[in-house]
Amino acid sequence: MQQKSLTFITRQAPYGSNKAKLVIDAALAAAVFEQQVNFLFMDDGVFQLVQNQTAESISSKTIGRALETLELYGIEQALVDSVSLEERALSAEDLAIPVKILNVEQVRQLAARSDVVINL
Amino acid sequence: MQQKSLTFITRQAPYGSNKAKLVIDAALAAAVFEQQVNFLFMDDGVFQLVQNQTAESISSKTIGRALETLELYGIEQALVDSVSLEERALSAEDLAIPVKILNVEQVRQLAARSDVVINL
Amino acid sequence: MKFSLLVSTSPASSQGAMTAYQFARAAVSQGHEIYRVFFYGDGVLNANALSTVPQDEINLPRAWDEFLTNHNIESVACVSSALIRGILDSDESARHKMTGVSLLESTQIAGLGQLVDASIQSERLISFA
Amino acid sequence: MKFSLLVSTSPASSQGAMTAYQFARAAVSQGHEIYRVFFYGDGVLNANALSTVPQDEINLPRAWDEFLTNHNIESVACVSSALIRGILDSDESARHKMTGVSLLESTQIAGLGQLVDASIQSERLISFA
Amino acid sequence: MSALHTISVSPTNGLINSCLRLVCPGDGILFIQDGVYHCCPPCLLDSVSQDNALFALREDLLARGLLCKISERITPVGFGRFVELTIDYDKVISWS
Amino acid sequence: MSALHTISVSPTNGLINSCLRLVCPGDGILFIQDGVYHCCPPCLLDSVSQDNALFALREDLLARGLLCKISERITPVGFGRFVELTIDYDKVISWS
Repeated sequence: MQQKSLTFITRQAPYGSNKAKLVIDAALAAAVFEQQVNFLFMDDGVFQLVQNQTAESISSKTIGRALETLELYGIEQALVDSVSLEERALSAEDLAIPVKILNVEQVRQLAARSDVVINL
Repeated sequence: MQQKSLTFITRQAPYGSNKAKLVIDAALAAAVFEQQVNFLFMDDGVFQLVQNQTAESISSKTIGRALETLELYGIEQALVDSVSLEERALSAEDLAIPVKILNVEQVRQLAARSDVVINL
Repeated sequence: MKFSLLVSTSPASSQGAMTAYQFARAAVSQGHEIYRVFFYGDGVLNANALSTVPQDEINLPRAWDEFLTNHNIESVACVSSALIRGILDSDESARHKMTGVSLLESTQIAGLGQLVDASIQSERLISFA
Repeated sequence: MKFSLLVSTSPASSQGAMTAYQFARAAVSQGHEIYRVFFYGDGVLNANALSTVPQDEINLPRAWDEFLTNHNIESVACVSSALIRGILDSDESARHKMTGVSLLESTQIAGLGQLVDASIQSERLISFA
Repeated sequence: MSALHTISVSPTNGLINSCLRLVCPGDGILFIQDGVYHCCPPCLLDSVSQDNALFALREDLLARGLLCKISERITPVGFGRFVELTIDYDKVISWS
Repeated sequence: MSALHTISVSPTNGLINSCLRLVCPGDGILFIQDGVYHCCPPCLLDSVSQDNALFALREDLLARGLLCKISERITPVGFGRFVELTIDYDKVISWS
């Protein structure tokens, strides 16, 4: 199968809407089909990475488990927009999984070199 | 039938979502049942009042016609939050129907004296 | 205290519907009355009988159905919101020559007058959007 | 040019679905190919066969159905999005012992692999959210 | 008549500024769903008068990993207290 | 590779700031749906480089009564030109 570089941008907080789940599921599918997948957390999407979430209290599934599967499926790095973190007073130590923090120029380059960008 | 004062707040732009239509329909129903109805435009809701809309271009219905029926159904005044207008550089002359513009204190009093506030 | 609830979000797409359900359970467990649950806009999808979910997830329409039936609480899906979203009882399904019935049994289809009535008759109208 | 469309909004609740439909018509009228329309999340409601609207409004699911059929365009509703929203073909309806079939004939239910395939096979993937 | 205002969307929406224009002395504000992100830094809630009580739904704080991070002004409440709050105030105004 | 960015929500959401962080020199921006409210005062679009072409969907401007009010920097386009724009640029990134 042909290979393309697909970048998924997740920009919503985890439980208020189902958007976060939609982006993860689509990215996992792309990884299963052995595409080159980038996964970028931006805006309220960085809230998905906060530690110590337990969504059972709202009859939902804690999103961290789905995020951990990203690596299992060959999505090597979770990428995070530095501006979005700073705006929310978060840093790498606050996050539940290891991430690579991208500065503005790196985020721009990521978008520029991707064949497809999916931003739900 | 018992009478209450019901205040409807419409805060969304007209066509991007169906929220504006939902608020109008609910307010008209309240007027039909002879409740004391206030209708307040706030935030992006003030965009509903802009002149010269022709939603046929996007296969929708121009919202102004529904707004004009508010008066027919006995909702005497369309109320507008002054701050929302100013933030969008709009004034009374830009609007398609006559409105009463409320300052911050009047908006606060409107909410305070209403029995029920419906804000979709 | 006599409550009514206005639910206008889809159970599949936003948390508001689940919050409404949890609120309703808490109110009933405290002995309060729920006069009516009114499903409006995307909220009518809470009364969707055709919805299915994976086994380890909650089927919110089914949970509503059981809760409303057990506690004999009236619920109404706004007719215009329901029709455009394909939420049909057997009458509407026959009238529109459709291939299915998709409304839960605990919920009736009716007009916005039922929301106005709920606003008037209840001491509190709580909206979940 | 070979396009695919990703549609993830409900026709009843937001304009994105109508914009996608208008875009698809314009692309086809210019002689372009649409490889696949993928309905995802609330977008699966675009393939809702049970939807009815007032006579003076457009029934967008019916419009999609006619357009996709006339131009022989493949469309897919994501299976997990469809099941939770009660969008069922006859197989799924029977399997889940449901009272209705709610999927338009022009659309198939399938997995996210069809979205990935569309991303790879098409020269442009256009998302309407 | 007093009101309990519920806010269910994140600070990114800027919705709280609109809400605060309707908040009267003595009103309460309850943060639910994604609204609970208002309860942590960098949100300061300084623009909310000390005259207004601030609450957040414990279930939503827990779900999002925020229970230990919230500002001292915020009182976490469960669904039972949520119901009571809607009775303590004369009406409920929801912001979403 | 160049991109056409579509923005479909109103300026109230502040989304354009996020979009602009991904906009490269030579990229285009097309405002559609409620995004067309970006095209009028008080939105200035001053933060968008002159190197980026700006478009708005004519049908959406008409629907909202904005066609005569838009900034000179904006080129109104119909659906036909919308399709062509998605070809002129190497990919499309949608913001909603």
